[in-house]
Amino acid sequence: MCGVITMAKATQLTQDVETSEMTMVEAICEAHDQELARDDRVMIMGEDVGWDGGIFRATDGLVETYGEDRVVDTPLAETGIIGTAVGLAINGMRPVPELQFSGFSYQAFHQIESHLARFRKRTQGGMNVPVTIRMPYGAGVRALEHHSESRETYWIHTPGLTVVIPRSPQQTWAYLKASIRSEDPVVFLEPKALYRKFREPVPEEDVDTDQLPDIGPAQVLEEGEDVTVVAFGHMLYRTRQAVAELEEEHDISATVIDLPTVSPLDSETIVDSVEDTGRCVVVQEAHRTLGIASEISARIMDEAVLHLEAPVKRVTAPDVQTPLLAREQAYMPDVPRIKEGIVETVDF
Amino acid sequence: MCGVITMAKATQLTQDVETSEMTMVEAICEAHDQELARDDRVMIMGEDVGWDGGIFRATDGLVETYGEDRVVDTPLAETGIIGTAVGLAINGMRPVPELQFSGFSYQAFHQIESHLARFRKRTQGGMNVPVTIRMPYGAGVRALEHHSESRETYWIHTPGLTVVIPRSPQQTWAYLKASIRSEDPVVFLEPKALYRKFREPVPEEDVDTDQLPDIGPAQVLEEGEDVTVVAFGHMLYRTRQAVAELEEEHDISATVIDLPTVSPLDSETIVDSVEDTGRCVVVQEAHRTLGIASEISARIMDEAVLHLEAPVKRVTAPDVQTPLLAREQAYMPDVPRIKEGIVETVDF
Amino acid sequence: MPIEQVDTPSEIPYIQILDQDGNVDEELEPQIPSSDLVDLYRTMVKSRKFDERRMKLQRQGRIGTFAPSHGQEAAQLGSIYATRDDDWFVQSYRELTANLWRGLEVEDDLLYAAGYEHGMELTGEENQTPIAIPIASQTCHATGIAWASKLKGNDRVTITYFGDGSTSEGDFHEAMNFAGVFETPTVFLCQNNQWAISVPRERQTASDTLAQKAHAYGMPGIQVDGNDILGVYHATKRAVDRARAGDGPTMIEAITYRMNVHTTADDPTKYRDEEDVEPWRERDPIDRFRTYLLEKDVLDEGDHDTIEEEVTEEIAEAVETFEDKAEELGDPEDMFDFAYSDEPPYLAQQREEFTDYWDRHDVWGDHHG
Amino acid sequence: MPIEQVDTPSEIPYIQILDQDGNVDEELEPQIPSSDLVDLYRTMVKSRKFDERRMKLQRQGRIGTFAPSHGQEAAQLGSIYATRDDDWFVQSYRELTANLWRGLEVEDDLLYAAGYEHGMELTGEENQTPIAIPIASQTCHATGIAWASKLKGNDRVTITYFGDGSTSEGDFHEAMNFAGVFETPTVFLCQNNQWAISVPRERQTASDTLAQKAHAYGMPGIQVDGNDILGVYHATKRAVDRARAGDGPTMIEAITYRMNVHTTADDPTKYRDEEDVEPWRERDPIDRFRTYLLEKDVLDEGDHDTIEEEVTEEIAEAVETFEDKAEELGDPEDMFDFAYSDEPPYLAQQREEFTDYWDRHDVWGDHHG
Ligand SMILES: Cc1ncc(C[n+]2csc(CCOP(=O)(O)OP(=O)(O)O)c2C)c(N)n1
Ligand SMILES: Cc1ncc(C[n+]2csc(CCOP(=O)(O)OP(=O)(O)O)c2C)c(N)n1
Ligand SMILES: [Mg+2]
Ligand SMILES: [Mg+2]
Repeated sequence: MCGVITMAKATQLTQDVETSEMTMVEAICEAHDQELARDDRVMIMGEDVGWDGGIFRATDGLVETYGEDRVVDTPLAETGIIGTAVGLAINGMRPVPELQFSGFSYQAFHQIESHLARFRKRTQGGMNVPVTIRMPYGAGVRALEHHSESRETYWIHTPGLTVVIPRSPQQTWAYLKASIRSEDPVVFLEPKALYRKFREPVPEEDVDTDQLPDIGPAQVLEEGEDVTVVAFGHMLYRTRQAVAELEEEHDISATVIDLPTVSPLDSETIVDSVEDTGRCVVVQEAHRTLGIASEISARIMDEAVLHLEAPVKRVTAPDVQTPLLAREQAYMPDVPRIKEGIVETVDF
Repeated sequence: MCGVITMAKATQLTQDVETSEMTMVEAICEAHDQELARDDRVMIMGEDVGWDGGIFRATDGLVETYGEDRVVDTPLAETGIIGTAVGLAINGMRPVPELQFSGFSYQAFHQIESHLARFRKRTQGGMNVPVTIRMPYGAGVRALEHHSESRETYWIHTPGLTVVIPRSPQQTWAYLKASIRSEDPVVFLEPKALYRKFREPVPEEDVDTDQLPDIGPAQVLEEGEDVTVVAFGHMLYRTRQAVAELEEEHDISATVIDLPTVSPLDSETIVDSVEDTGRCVVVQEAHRTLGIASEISARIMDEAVLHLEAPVKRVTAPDVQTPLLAREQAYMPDVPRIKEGIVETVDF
Repeated sequence: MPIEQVDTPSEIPYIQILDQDGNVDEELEPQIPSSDLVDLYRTMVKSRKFDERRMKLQRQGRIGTFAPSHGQEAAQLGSIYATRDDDWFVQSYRELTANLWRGLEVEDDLLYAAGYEHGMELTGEENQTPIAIPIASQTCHATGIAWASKLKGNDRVTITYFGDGSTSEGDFHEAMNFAGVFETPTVFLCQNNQWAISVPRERQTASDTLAQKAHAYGMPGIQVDGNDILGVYHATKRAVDRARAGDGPTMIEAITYRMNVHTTADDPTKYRDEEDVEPWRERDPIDRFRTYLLEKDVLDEGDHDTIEEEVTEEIAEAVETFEDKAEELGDPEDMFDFAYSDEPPYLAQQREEFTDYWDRHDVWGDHHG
Repeated sequence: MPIEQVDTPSEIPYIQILDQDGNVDEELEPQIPSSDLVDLYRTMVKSRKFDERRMKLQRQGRIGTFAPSHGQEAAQLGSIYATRDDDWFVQSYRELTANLWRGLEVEDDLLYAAGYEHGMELTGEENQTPIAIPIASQTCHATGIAWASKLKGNDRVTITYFGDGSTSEGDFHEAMNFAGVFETPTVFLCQNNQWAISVPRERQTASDTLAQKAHAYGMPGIQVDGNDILGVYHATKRAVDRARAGDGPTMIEAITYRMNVHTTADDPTKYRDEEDVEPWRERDPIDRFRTYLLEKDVLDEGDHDTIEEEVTEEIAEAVETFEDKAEELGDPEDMFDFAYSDEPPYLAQQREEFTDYWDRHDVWGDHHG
């Protein structure tokens, strides 16, 4: 325990809570722990989530506390994990499966697309499948092939799914809890480059659902006049650094919008801001073609093109297969690349 | 046999060839037949492609001609189909697997994303996997759940894949042959609503590769002044009807661009046209968020926003799960909806 | 030591109680109350009659594609009858007979087949899942549902249906393996109807039996004559009792035959001879059961006709109800319903855009194709 | 008739030729030329040494994650030695020993581990596939490759490697089933090293043996002591000969142990006791093979040290070559290469955009994190 804070920005909390400084991965573990304690329908399942504590330690120590029925080491089979999670949810549980890396979620793609995302619709609202699938995703930890992709597009383009990508320990804690309590299936993508990047005070106690953020709305983190900069997850972290440097170096004043929920996408907040600033830069780690930045650009085209003083700029990875680790830093947008994108847009 | 034609538009043919009137599905069968005859590395594989002749008859009669080794009824297992096709291709074959409906391609998603799309990259250009996966896709034939989706986005967003969607019997014949001969893996999405919609003269004889279209470039089908309309596959068919009616009813003159290859996307042709017309409508059957229309809109934003006299209009299905057959016609853009989109853009 | 044999399980019992001519094995004959026997018989007849009626409706374009149960009535009914009402029923898409036993309304089946999600409305209270079209995908759900029952400490069993072709899918493998590892109370009921569309059982897998696949997951496998309702009941009851007692899953291979088309979109003359089908007509599960019931004096000669008339009448009424309901469901706006538990603003905006358009155009016919 | 037993295959032979103490079963002892025996031994030692060296390089941050072979040298080498050079080798990610036998250059392994695709350059002429990370996915390729050999009418066999955990994936199931149906000349070599990261074999599946899973696909299954290079050779040779003769696939379960971390990202102290590992030290495949070779006078006492020195030297040189090569590969532009056979215009434009940026910034270090 390290303090008491109010954290309205990241978490929607209005009540003060005991916190301690945690990394993102510790915040995940803490959120798991609280939700397991709160609701005995919640269960964690996946490869190595039990006695190993998860290969990133996101479930560390939980099997010791909650036992093997609630923190389950499964066989090595992603379809089986998601398929049985759907069944568990149908029969009253709230499974929180971990897929070890998002690059291995494709093994379960059909269960996600064909069942998880459709069950509610198929049964006319009668049968919910409240499953939260956690997946570490994105580059930046010097991992192997298939361990560094950013493919949120696949899930965003799948109607019926909610897709959350948190930016910080606090936000992760809050949104993971909100996701687990949501009636909708959630794909929870964790930017593993941030897992241990920094610490924040994270509540050590459970809170009521009304203290947790609504899943959906974008969050305006900073208000500025010259340009609207949109990002989320790992790239938000880099974006804020870029914005800070630009403010200092070039006196650029930016509105910074975070998208903790990339689907459903809250384009209203972005469009409103762009109507004011007339300029927009979207930063994503994914490659360019049909990344979320394309959708944001298209929505601004729909709603606010007449307000634009510069084209919407997409700062993204190139349209190639994610390279192995030697090139991963060159592949991802970095702070200077983000700065160039913003300056270009402001100077347009 | 019904005549001799030159078909530069759809097929790139410069030589005259014997043709007969065929539906799209017959054109597929004809192309299969010719490629099987031409190159004994080519083989067809999939569920019910043999003695049944394919559930849509796209492989009708082929097993009788080429035998069970080259037209293979596989077990009911999409991962197995694509996974073994990758292996067959590695060892010198040119498999043309059929997945029975695109809605069942997700069972093989990981083999497509993790191997088919990456093998060439992974081996530094050394090992190609020339596999052409055919999948009937899209709505309009009163089929069951999972049989009517348009999810080309999944493949377009996967670097390393070529994605072809033909609009007519001629084009299907030409592009299927070109795809089978391509060194790159191709996802060949067949708009099943067009399978038997109309007939066109289709070559009954094989042609040299230089007579087949390049995979990649967009095709300008009509040149007009008021607006650029982009479509492909089934929606192109409806779009041309809409454009014809609008020309007649409102004297609107439209450039019509077909995208037989939705990935890699030839945005240059579109951007060039929009620089002239100042207006663009993109019609797609898929739901809106992160459909190809979003990417086109974003690229126009990048390259030609200053030329726009109206926002780029996306005429699409709504962002919901594809409904069952009673609502499929309401779900897909129809001729009046396309017309409204164009008129709105022209009148902006 | 050099080479020794490892002991692995290999037992696969094959069960038949009513033989092809309707003779019963008295030792194994289950004690089923007469009223249940009549209900079972009526359900089989209704299923067969409704299949015929649906076929006509489909040919007339009044409903879309469906997969008939014809020939598989005993495999479905003997097995579902071995479960309790509060057991979970996890279907694929061919289980009309089992569904009728579980209380499916004929009009709902038609509504669904006509393309209205409304026909598949479920609340979760029915202890059953909706139709699952992606082959074998439902077997994973069945393992999960059974697992949840076990975790919750209740004694409900989950039975799931799938075909011979379904055993080739990875989903089947993973569902069976999870069931074995977590010892879930699941009964895997494979209707081996010899065909997966056009692909015969022999080309689906090189395994001698489908039942023996169970051994790869540490569970027992049973073969049963799937056209023998008593045999299927017996085999399933054994598996259900075992599951309920906490002893884990079982796989049953019910050997039957798809007498009709795969679905109404299929043309079997392309790939199988009428000769292949012929011997199976002799093994008709309804005829066989009737012989038994007549022999047993549970039915008499006239009863069959009465039952047939009654169910035909019920079906006719249901068809009318279906058509009235379908008429009421004209408005396509409901495609926006149930996408999320709370409609996000962007979707609400689209709902407005589309309903506005639909209000101005009559666009949900086929005529704009 | 009532209940009868169906005959299903159940034979699983267990093979061991060199026992834990290095005693050989003379009847089964394969006749391997002495020079080959020495080469095999050298390869095992080199593999072990290189594993140690890689581990240090990884700890120093000079390469990324990798999966050591330590303990599994005999399982890999006995099996790959039973194949011909023109047979196909379809690996997963732990097959260092088999790769060394096939001619892998140590510097290429390091280059790949350091994150340069260049280390995995293959032309297709090597009759092997690159590292496959998605578990069991390569088994489908192996079936396809073998199938192609059969179609082309040549007699090449395909051997594929995977772990105990891999048997749980749908890909394994579908690969095995296709192999059974199409009778492909594939040898499925399962290295049962008892662990899938932290999950022990017993929790991976309820099947008594992994080998018996073969029966679900109509193919033979064999168990072998995976730390006995002669036993593994014998079992694999049997399977390879069978495949080459056109009699179809075989699955082999080589029982071995993962002596080290799963990968360098793993910490086994979290989930297994040193005690679990201890008994396996006695069964070390290299020690056992050395005893045999000494006994047989193929090696004498001093040879081991000489070999160790030689391979250590080779490795040291390769590490230098690797570092020179890595240095040369500074420019990240090559991430644009090989995406398509012809670069589309849009990508060419991006190539320009990115190289322009990279030229102006030194951005491929970690420092911008
Ligand atoms: C994943 C998947 N692939 C393909 C299909 C198309 N399909 C529908 S039914 C069927 C055959 C199923 O055979 P079987 O499992 O034996 O069941 P049966 O229809 O005979 O009852 C196929 C291939 C599908 N529905 N799902
Ligand atoms: C589809 C997929 N899921 C998860 C992983 C992560 N992963 C890598 S190795 C491994 C365990 C593999 O165990 P096993 O098959 O026994 O092989 P071993 O590593 O023991 O050689 C896991 C879960 C992966 N690489 N691919
Ligand atoms: Mg069947
Ligand atoms: Mg292992």
